[in-house]
Amino acid sequence: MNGVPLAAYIALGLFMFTTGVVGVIVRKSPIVIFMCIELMLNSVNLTFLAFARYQMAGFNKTPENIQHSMMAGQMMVIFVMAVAAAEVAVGLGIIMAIFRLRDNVDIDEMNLLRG
Amino acid sequence: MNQTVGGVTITPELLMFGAIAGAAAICAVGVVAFNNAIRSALCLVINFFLLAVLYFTLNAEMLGITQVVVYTGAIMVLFLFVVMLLNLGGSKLLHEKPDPKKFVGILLGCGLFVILGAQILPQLTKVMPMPLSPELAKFGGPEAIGRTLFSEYVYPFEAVSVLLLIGIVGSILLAKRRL
Amino acid sequence: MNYESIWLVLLFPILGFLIQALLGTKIEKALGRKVLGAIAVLPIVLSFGVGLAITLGLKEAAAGPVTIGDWINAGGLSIPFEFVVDPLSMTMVLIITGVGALIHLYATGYMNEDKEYARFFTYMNLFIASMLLLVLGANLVLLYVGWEGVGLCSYLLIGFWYKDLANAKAANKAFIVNRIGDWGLSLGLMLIVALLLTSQPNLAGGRYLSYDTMLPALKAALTSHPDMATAIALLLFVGAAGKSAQFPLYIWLPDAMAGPTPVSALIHAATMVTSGVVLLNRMHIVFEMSAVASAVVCVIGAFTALFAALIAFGQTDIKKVLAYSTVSQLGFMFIACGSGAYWAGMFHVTTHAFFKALLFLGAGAVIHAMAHNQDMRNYGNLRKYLPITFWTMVIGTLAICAVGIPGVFGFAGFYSKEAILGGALANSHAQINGIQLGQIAGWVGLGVAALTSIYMTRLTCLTFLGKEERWRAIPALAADNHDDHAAEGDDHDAHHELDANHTPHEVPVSMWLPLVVLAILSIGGGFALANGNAFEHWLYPNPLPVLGTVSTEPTGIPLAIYSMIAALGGIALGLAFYLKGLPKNQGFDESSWISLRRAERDQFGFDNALTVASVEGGGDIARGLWQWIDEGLIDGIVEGFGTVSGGIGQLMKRWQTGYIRLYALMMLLGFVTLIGYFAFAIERGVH
Amino acid sequence: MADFVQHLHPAWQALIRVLFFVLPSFMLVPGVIWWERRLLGWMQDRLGPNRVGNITFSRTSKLVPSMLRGKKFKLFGLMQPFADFGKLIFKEDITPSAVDKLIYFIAPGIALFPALALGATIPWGPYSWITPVADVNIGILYIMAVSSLGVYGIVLAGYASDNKFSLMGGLRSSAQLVSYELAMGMSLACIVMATGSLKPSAMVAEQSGPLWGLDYPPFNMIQNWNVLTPYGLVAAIIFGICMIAETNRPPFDLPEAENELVAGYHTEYSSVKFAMFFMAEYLSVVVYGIVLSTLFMGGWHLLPIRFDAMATTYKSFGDVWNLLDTLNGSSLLAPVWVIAKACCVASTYIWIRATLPRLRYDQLMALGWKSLLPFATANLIVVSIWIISTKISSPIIGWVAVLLSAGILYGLYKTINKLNLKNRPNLASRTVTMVDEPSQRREAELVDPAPAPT
Repeated sequence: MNGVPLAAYIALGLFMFTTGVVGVIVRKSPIVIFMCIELMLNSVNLTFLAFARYQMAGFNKTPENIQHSMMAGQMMVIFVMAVAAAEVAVGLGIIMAIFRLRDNVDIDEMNLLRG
Repeated sequence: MNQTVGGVTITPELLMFGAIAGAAAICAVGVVAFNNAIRSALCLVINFFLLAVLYFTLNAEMLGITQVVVYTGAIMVLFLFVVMLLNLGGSKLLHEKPDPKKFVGILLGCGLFVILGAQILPQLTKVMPMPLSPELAKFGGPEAIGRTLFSEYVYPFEAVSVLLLIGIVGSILLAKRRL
Repeated sequence: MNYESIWLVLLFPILGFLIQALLGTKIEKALGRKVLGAIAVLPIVLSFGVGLAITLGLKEAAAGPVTIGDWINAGGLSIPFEFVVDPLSMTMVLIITGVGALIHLYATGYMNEDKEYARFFTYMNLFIASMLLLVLGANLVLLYVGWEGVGLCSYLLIGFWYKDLANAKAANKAFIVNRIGDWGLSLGLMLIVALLLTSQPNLAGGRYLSYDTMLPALKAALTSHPDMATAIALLLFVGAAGKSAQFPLYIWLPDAMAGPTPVSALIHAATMVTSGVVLLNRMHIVFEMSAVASAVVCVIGAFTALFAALIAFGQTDIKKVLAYSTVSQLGFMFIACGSGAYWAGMFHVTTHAFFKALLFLGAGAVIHAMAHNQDMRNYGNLRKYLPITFWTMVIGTLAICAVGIPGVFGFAGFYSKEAILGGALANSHAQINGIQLGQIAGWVGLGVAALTSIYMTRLTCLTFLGKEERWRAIPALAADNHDDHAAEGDDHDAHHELDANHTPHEVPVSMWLPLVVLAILSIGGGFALANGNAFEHWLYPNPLPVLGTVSTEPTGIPLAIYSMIAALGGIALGLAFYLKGLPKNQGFDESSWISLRRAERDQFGFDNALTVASVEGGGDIARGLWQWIDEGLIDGIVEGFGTVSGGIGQLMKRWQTGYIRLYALMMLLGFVTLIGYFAFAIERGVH
Repeated sequence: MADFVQHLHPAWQALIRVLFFVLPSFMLVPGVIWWERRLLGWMQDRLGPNRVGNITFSRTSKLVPSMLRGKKFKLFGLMQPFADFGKLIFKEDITPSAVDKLIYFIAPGIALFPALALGATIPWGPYSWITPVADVNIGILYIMAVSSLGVYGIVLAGYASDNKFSLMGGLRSSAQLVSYELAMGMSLACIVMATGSLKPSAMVAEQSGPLWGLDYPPFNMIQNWNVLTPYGLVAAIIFGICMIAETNRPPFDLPEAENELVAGYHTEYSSVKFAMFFMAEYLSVVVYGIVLSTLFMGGWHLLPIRFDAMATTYKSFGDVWNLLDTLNGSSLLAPVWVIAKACCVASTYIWIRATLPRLRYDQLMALGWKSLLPFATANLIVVSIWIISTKISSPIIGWVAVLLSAGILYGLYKTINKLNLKNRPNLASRTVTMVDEPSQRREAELVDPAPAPT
């Protein structure tokens, strides 16, 4: 979109990221915590893409490295997505296993590592 | 017709973006705020969908659609699935007791937002998207992404594929009772 | 053969050692003991051949060092891996490999009943290798390596039958006592290095410890520090005394007889114990610099000779007698070295290697024939059963008694001992503020020569002569301290205990052949080497400063007369006492002995006193250290650390609640703080 | 008309396009419902709905024009769906008390959304000014994405109506849809590889080329529909099966298996909400039919015959050929052909429903994961081999290579499956159990290292 400054996207990303962080701290159900982590990842993705689309001032604007930077941002997003997928698969598997052992998945009761 | 507010000219695109972004932000808050895991998941789905739309506005249509396929179509379905499975076991894990940690966390979160925003955002209000020449406009399409992915980023790509394989194996090992 | 190929001499025993160690048991299983024995003997013979060839090809002037390669390069100090080829080293090489080959041959027969054949020859070959390294190494560090190597081998071989506690103890004793000597030697080394590094910086190529560069530099340096010369000399002498069993460090040698007899012959009579003399010969410049040290050497040597000779009278174990006589002969050698007649010392080393090896091997033959009973009181009239052994032993006895007709002919010991006494009586070098300790030592040595003749005659008579065969009526306590294969716990019937109806048999050819060869050497060796002072001129082409020539007649009457009188008189006395056989007052009932002999039997209580002092006192010291220093101080500190950190952990533990969200909260807290700080810093930086 | 549309504001254009796509689809739904019931009735040897909508004019009334008096008009029950719709609208809308209100209300809408959005990239004809709604170059991916959204309506409905059966239905459908997404994507990937583009319009254009790229008779007489290519046939079959599963139609209608879970996810839904689910189902049937026909069966072409090539080959009757060509592809009839193909696909749906029994759950999963997915993957390999060998040499060699590789892959698959069958200890551990049986619970608690939460 042409009329939108970069600040808008970054602000949205920042807000989503913060929300995710708060969620991780605040919520007790590990699934929701996972969701919040996904939220953070997506905010980072948004930031990547925004920076890929908006070239900062003082950026060396030869077509090569413009294209390169656009591509770099999108590649990062792709990798983040893949990693997130793997993480979710394994993480939810872990949650299922835990749930199978003990009948609830309150994260505050997974404190076997207490000193 | 475009009046400026705080050095930012209000354009129809900006308003539209504001609508989408606001909805996304509300959904993000909803993810955290809803006590009910399903509702959180639903909010997250909507959020991701709106993000996909934003990706389109950043003319990364390939990634936008990938976002929908991967997140909305696969990951969140997985979430819903698991939430429901656990919900069968008893809905006690869905409602939570109040907790002093909440207030501290929210406070710190706001602090983080304020500090980072105050540092970063003012520098970016003037940065506008660069005009797209037709050949640059192609740089969100499947062809460009495919070329780059398989030429320049092939090693990370392979590494990620191995990672996914490991994820598959690991999740099967975790999920199966008797192998 | 060119002396460059000296490394071959060292190579063969190492190869033999490796083969024995890695494949020994397999070869024994596959091909039998004879092949294994051949494989054991062959390398020594080969290196003897090579050494002989090199020696014959050797020029008058000592050849320079043969450098194989770099070994240690530390700072300014460079210690290459190099060999020295000169008369001294080649003499030792010939002794080691020659006598060693004969003794290996002998051992193939002697150890035939033993179970761990391969292990024995592994140690033997390793010993030969390290001994060769000791004498061939062209710098003191290589010598030190060989020094430790022979110490190790001697330890291993003394404790060869380690299942017997006595043997293990003897091995430990030898090792520990040797450590004292090694301590002195290493200190001497360091002192030399320190001295040269300060006085003669950037010596040729930093080779501070190689003989060819070290000795001249040392001479130059010591002229400016005479007291340093004394210190270095005494330290080196401590090392030599430890290895060569001089008083008070001799105590390990008699116990070392616990090892198999070939070991006693090779290591504790012929080669290893003489390495001290070799060291003194190598470093004679230092001793020439300090009269005091030389005097000390002389005195110690003389006292050791006398002391050991006296103790020898009290011994009934045939090997013990030989052991003390070895100590005594070593004393002679040190008299020579101390009084400056280094070549005489080496000469005596050579001849002593011949006849003492001969005597030990003969004793071994007797022991072998007498079912490993070593008590002479059980012998007698063995000449009937062991003629070859008898005659060779007689020759050896005559050689060690230095019998000879002056100017005509003498056994091996005659020439060397005369040279020693002559050198001692003639020298004016070994003296402490005017007292000619060297000459006194010479006179003492003359007396000791007489004593030597007496106790050697005693040994021969008790063993071979006399009518009665005393083992026929064997008493109960005769079964003690013998060369105990039974400790192996296997095949007892192979060598039963000695009992009344035991018939000794002559030893197999592999055992008497070395006897014969050594006997021939004991007869002619001295004569061949001595006429025209061939040995002296070969060993030291230009006479040493401190001692011109050996005086043949220090007091008008030729010295040879003295020594001949001493020898023959001693033999006559011995025959008079012991020709009849075992005197009544030396029977198994030791309470009937005269007190002097009883005192001699237990070394005038010296060994016990020393042992008690060292063991008990050391124990007390160690206990004190353990209880106060270790448990109190060190453990206190260590456990203090432990308890303190444990307490800290106890405190920290409270933070580890196991609540992931709390951790996340902490993370966020730190994050916000950090970001906030940097934001602030940026603000400050911007404005 | 094209110019008129193209001169409108883009928003208006979009609206027109959307209407042009959505209205026909919606209009099809009642027809498909009626057709299903009739066809099922015929197949099950009974009459379907044949009464509703028969008009009989009075013989005596003056109000009726004379030519109509006493006349009977039979509509063969075509009005039945409208009658049902009216009934559903006027029924009482019961909302159970325990439901999760918000989700309960939005679920039907969510269910309807993908069915409507699915065809947005499907061209109805060679008229780029009106169709498709968005001719983006990621059309196939868009189809994948939207079809993957189809699960939400069902899952949320199943969860929201606080009811075990509904929840089971939702769970089943989510698992089923996720499983069949994969095979569907694979089969789509095949034709994407073959076409070299992600645009449905480009695909249709490519399909109108000469058969297997052979530009000489008789091959250039025949259009290169994907179903006529070796890989395309397999891909089409797999896509069809996955499509049925995605739309929860029999034999894959486990989410609403009435003999196990009363009515599955829409047990608790009544009147309009239920109608929306109902409509969503049939709408998705139609739209998937359109998608299938577009991607595999030559899009808006009626017959796989290239009349233009014929016109060049057989000069005589050139005009006839051209006319036929116009009729076949590039006329205003093109949307009609698309809809016709969609109806054929829908009829196939109905036929399958009448023929096959419902699968058991583990059969469903086994089919999805162990048959379709491997086959689709193998098909991907086959496609690549086809492409390479046709690029190197002729499509005949391509055929040989493809048949060989297909045989090899099939043998491989069989052997793997056999091995797999040999060492499976017990089927129980293989089937996905939705609820922990108490026995497994107990064993799980036995190995539980942690103290029971208090």
